[in-house]
Amino acid sequence: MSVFGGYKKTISEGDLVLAWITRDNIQPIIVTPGKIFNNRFGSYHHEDMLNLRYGSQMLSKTGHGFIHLLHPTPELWTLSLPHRTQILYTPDIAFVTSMLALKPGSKMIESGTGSGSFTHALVRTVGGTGKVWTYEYHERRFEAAKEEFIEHGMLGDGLPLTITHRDVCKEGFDIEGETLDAHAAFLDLPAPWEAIPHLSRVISKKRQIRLCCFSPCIEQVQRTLAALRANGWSDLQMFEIVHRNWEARQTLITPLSSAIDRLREVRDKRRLPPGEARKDLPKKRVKEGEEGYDWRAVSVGEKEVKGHTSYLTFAVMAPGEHEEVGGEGEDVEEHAG
Amino acid sequence: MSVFGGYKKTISEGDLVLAWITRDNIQPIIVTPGKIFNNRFGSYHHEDMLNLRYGSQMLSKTGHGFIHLLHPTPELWTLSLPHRTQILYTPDIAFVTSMLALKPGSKMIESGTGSGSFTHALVRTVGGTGKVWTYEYHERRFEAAKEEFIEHGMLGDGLPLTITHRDVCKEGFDIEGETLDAHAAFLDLPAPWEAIPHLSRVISKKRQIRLCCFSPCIEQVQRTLAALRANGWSDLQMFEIVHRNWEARQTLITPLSSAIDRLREVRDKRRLPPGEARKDLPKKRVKEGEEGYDWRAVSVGEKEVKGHTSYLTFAVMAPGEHEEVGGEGEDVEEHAG
Amino acid sequence: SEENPVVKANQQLLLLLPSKNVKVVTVTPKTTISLGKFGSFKSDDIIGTPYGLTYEIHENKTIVPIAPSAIDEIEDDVGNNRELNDDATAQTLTWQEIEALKKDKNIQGKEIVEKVMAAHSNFDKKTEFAKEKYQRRKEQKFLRGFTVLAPTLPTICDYLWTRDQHRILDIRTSSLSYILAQANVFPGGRYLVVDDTGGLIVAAMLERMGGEGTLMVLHENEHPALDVCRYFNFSPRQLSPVKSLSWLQALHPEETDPRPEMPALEAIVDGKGHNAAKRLAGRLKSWGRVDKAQKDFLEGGWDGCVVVSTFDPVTIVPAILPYVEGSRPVVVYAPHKETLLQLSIHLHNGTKRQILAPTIVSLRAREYQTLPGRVHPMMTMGGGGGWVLSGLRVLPSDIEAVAGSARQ
Amino acid sequence: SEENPVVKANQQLLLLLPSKNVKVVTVTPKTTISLGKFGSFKSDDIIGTPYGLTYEIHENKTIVPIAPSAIDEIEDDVGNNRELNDDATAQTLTWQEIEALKKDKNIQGKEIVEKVMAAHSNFDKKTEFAKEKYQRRKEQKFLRGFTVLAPTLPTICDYLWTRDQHRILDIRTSSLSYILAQANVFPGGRYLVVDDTGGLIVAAMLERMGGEGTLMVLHENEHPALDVCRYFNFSPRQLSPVKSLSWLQALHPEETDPRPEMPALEAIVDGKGHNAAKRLAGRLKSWGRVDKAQKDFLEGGWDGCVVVSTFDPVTIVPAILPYVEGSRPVVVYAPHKETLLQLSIHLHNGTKRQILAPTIVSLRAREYQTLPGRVHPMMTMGGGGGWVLSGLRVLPSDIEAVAGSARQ
Repeated sequence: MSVFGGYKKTISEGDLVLAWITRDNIQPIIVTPGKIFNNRFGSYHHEDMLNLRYGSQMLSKTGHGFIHLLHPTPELWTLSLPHRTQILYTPDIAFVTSMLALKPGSKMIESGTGSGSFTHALVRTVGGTGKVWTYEYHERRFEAAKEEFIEHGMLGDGLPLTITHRDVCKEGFDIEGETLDAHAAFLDLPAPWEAIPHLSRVISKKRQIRLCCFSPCIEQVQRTLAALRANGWSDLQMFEIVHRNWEARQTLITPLSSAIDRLREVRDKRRLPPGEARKDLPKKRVKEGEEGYDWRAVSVGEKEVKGHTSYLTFAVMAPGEHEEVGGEGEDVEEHAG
Repeated sequence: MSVFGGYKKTISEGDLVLAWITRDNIQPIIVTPGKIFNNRFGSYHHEDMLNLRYGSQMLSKTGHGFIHLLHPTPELWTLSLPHRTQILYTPDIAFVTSMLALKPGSKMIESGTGSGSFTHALVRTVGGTGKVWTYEYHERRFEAAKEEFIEHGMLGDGLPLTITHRDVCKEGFDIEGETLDAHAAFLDLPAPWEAIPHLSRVISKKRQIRLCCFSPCIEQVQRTLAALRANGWSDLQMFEIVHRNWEARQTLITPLSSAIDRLREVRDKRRLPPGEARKDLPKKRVKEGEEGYDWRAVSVGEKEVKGHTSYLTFAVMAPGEHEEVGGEGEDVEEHAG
Repeated sequence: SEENPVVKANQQLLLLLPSKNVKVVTVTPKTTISLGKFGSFKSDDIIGTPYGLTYEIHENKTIVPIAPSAIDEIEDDVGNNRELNDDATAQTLTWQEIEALKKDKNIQGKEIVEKVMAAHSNFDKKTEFAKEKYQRRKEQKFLRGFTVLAPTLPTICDYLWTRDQHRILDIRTSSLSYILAQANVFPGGRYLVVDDTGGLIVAAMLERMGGEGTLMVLHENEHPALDVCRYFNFSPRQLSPVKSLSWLQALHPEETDPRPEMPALEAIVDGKGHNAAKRLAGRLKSWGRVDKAQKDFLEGGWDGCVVVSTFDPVTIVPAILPYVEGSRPVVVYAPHKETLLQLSIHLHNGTKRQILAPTIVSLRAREYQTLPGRVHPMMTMGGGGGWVLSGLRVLPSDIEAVAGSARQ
Repeated sequence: SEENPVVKANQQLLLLLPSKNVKVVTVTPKTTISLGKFGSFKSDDIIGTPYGLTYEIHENKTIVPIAPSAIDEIEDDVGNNRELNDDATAQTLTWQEIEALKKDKNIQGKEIVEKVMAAHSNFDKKTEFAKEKYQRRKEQKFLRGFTVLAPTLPTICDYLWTRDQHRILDIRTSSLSYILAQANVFPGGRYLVVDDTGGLIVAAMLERMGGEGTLMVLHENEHPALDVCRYFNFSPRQLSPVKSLSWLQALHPEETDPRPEMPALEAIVDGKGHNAAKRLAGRLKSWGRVDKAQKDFLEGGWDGCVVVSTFDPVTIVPAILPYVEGSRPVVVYAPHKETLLQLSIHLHNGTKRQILAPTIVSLRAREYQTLPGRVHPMMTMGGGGGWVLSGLRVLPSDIEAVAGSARQ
């Protein structure tokens, strides 16, 4: 059982721990006695982590800084990934998982693997009785993902995950010696319309099949929709997940009367003969939430809002026979019924 | 001066008054002594409106209902229009006005006139020193708009508005005997790319020109962008105005302890011998904001959110010579620099 | 691996009607299921068939599977067909004639649509697109048939939201999915849940647990309200993780009645002995269930908690937090952001930061029209969807001992 | 009709640099304007030219108008070029070599870009699109030149927001435009305004008034803070609607100093008479200005009020509402929704519903990437934008007389 689909209470040697420094800085650590984790606020000895409960706040040796030692979850893992690559984030992952009706026992196709952030969530959700076949075209990325999956206890004999180095657009999804009979598929590819015709060979004919294509540009969605229609998919739906993070804050409530009082003060000072105490009182700096002041609870949105991740195109294949037909659907007439 | 660019204090005979029943029901009235305005809550005699101040609450004869007698503004007029037609709403109108840098003295082209909701705002904004040329292809809609503009004192000798019955896609924007030298243009047309090539003849060459195309579908935007590039427009920007209305409400704060208290009550009642008073106390209905209770101020979004109005595509033409070139830009190569 | 799901006898079934409304029916064997103006059919004809098929109803309640239409949307209200005066007078068939067609048992829905379309005087003037739109509108009106919907979380959530959004505290698929992800629900986990939506949250969590682990439901009345679970058609195994305690039983175990005592000898000898023994057995079983659940709850170390409640979360979260294990998620939903704002400030000030970086998120799934050449976001979208606060329970270095002792 | 606007001597000018940053310069005649690494040019070369032209800077500070690029965007971070290992090592020119190119006065920016592109070892492997993107990135780095921006409300608002969003209370073009519409600002109107953004709101209103009407600025300090107006380069006529009063002068006119008296005879005869007379004239003029503004304000009948303030609007709106005419807009902006929530509840409970249907609106302009074949909403967008409450002042039938009397 991978640590991404199970919990431990305390930290042992060799465990993967996510060290939370800030929301934007979460570092994975394999606990190795003798090693030291350093950041600019302090040093943390791995052996001091042993037998601590997950979730513990750990003070640095100097006592100035601290980190929290967190248990891995697919969501935290996604947060910890470097943001420069194109990652699937939790709001999209969560919605796709529900729309594809994934649950323990589901058999799922994913391509490409990419950073593996969705793969972690998939493995967690389908559990020990399901299957996940993930395909990655880019060789270096394939190798990195494979290594990571093994390290995370997700890939290996008897485990539900399979990773294949493959250009599914050209070579399809078949795996030698295996009947996939998949229940659902997720395509995060630059040209999903090239992969869609290959799906019919590997999806179950005994049930309703669900598909999601993840595309950043609207032109990709348009070609995908045409290909889906041409290949017998129905119930086409397209969504964008619009999400925003908010933090709670308190702001000082300043009544207009305080402005009027200060104007009076200034006026009265000016009326004094020149030379006499005219200097302003220093403004006191008030700490957020300090007693003796009126505070209003307000919500403050993130500074940098994620304006768009991708468009999510969903389609369904009804149970029954579905032949390889239609190609990429580029010749489909506009407005065709 | 139209009533849509000036204010009166009190109501006189012949005035246009907007009777506010609810936010979704605002009725225009031309005050005509002898007439009666009826709605299902009561009757209101026009002559009783005379000399009332705008903004007055007017009670019905029976005293059961009331209306508010409001002064026309372009924004209220837009709200009063029947919602079944495609109207430009204030959030879009407001943004377009700023992006096109409209102000008193601006010379503006609009096509089509449609419901006239934007025209009202334009006339208000360009003032007595500006110009608005509006074009409408649909004959019945042209006649209705013209009549309405005259009734509203916006159209007539010496006034800044001109309305023309015209398919601008085929016939362009020229008006005989007039040099338009327009500063800005707004195209709310099914195929703006057909009208774009005609603009160069009627826009000023001595200044920067701003254009906005209003299109509900993304495919229209894509063709519009191609046509703009082919016709020498630059600084292409596309926006969607995302707006949402909220109302303030108060909700009761119910602590968990009240659930525990009730569970105790039920338990104690059950311990009584059968037959003895087991009936529940009637639940008291609490009025929103009633004293003696804990209330939390919350904001409640509209039930039916306007998910989309249109895409707003903006472009700029640099000062200088701009020839009629490029056509509709359909032959523009994708990814061309 | 999961079995291929089929319609079972006596289950609750969601049917999509040509009007795009969803109707819930009970599949009682050997009965006729009526869909009103959309026709009737025999329950036995769908038992054992897979979800997702679309049927047309023919004569004698027979059903015939038909291909789902690839374009099954009606265009949103975009005024691109402005030129046409599409008013009622354009239809040359009278209302009575159409009614007669509908009553003629020999004419199928598709045929009526064709006749109606042919009789539309302006039909030729319409664009191809508008024609299709018109046809779809008429099909909605005259077709007899239905689609068997799979009981998925989005389908059920949408159905409940449309029926009564307040009953489920305005929650939508987007927020509910996010809750399941943030709470890290998987087979074998042990979760606390507060669910005042009638069971939607419990059902969603159960579905992801696959019959393994523990789901402790904390409820406000004497019994948990889990009606919504029935739409999911869970097997007994899928339901097995559920345990439950009322708030009184959970937070004030000392007030629980003691183990029922043996009845007095008289109760057995007066002739009602058998009933009294049965009653006692029932009371003992119930007491045992509560006792076991209480021990479970108090043992602590829970793998997360999900709170979707009408009670103020400021009074709920601190009460159950000590029972949640370190580094496990705390996820709270509320229909109003302001409720979570207060909770967040309370957590920050009041509980020595036992929740790491609580964040409030709003999530909306913005749907687009997908018609060819007409792609745009839907012109209207339902409001609602609520707000989700999530964070991780952490163990501050200075209160580690205290936190531990609360859960011994 | 408005004159065709051109760059004027001594004005503040916003220049768009190749880096896409905006720089503000003062166009002092006969000087050199420096844009740092983007070059220098002579101020006289742009005085009298229209806004909106793009120039490249050549040798000897000469500027040459160039065509604005139709595609002037850099693609947002969409990972569509995943196959390419686009790291620093792919560039075969060293940093020193590029620096040398940049220092060579005989080589224009465009040429440097070409050389750098030619030296990129992987350049041929890139897609056409990626090549263009790469070229634009390099142009940003090496081109010398600028675009003269017209001082429009969106341009100035964006510039100020980027420089210090808190200074302008987080307001964005979308909200500001909506305020102007809801407040029904037009030439000749009489408006009250509270502006704690340093003058952005006042400037936006002045622009729409075209020099006609009255704009009464109510301010917290002794003098109004209207610095932002300078970016708009208003003519004296455009500025003429402004009048101002401090809150003390507006709400407590009884505390205003009496009309300055004639100085004592000694002040004139002791030789400083001239200065004293001048001072007196100044004080008289200032007193007269305040006195006139007070009479104006107290007369009431204002055509609307716009409040964008750091003070709690719950304490502002009721104080000025009596001076607003019936059926005229009351528009309040706040960076946080909760502030307006309190105001709305206060108006509902406290002031006998003198504001009709106050509604809180959030407005965001969601920008899209417009590159051919790559249309999608921007991957990141700035937060902020705030909230706008608007309603109409109305006269409830039972307090009509009272409302009237408050404004005599």
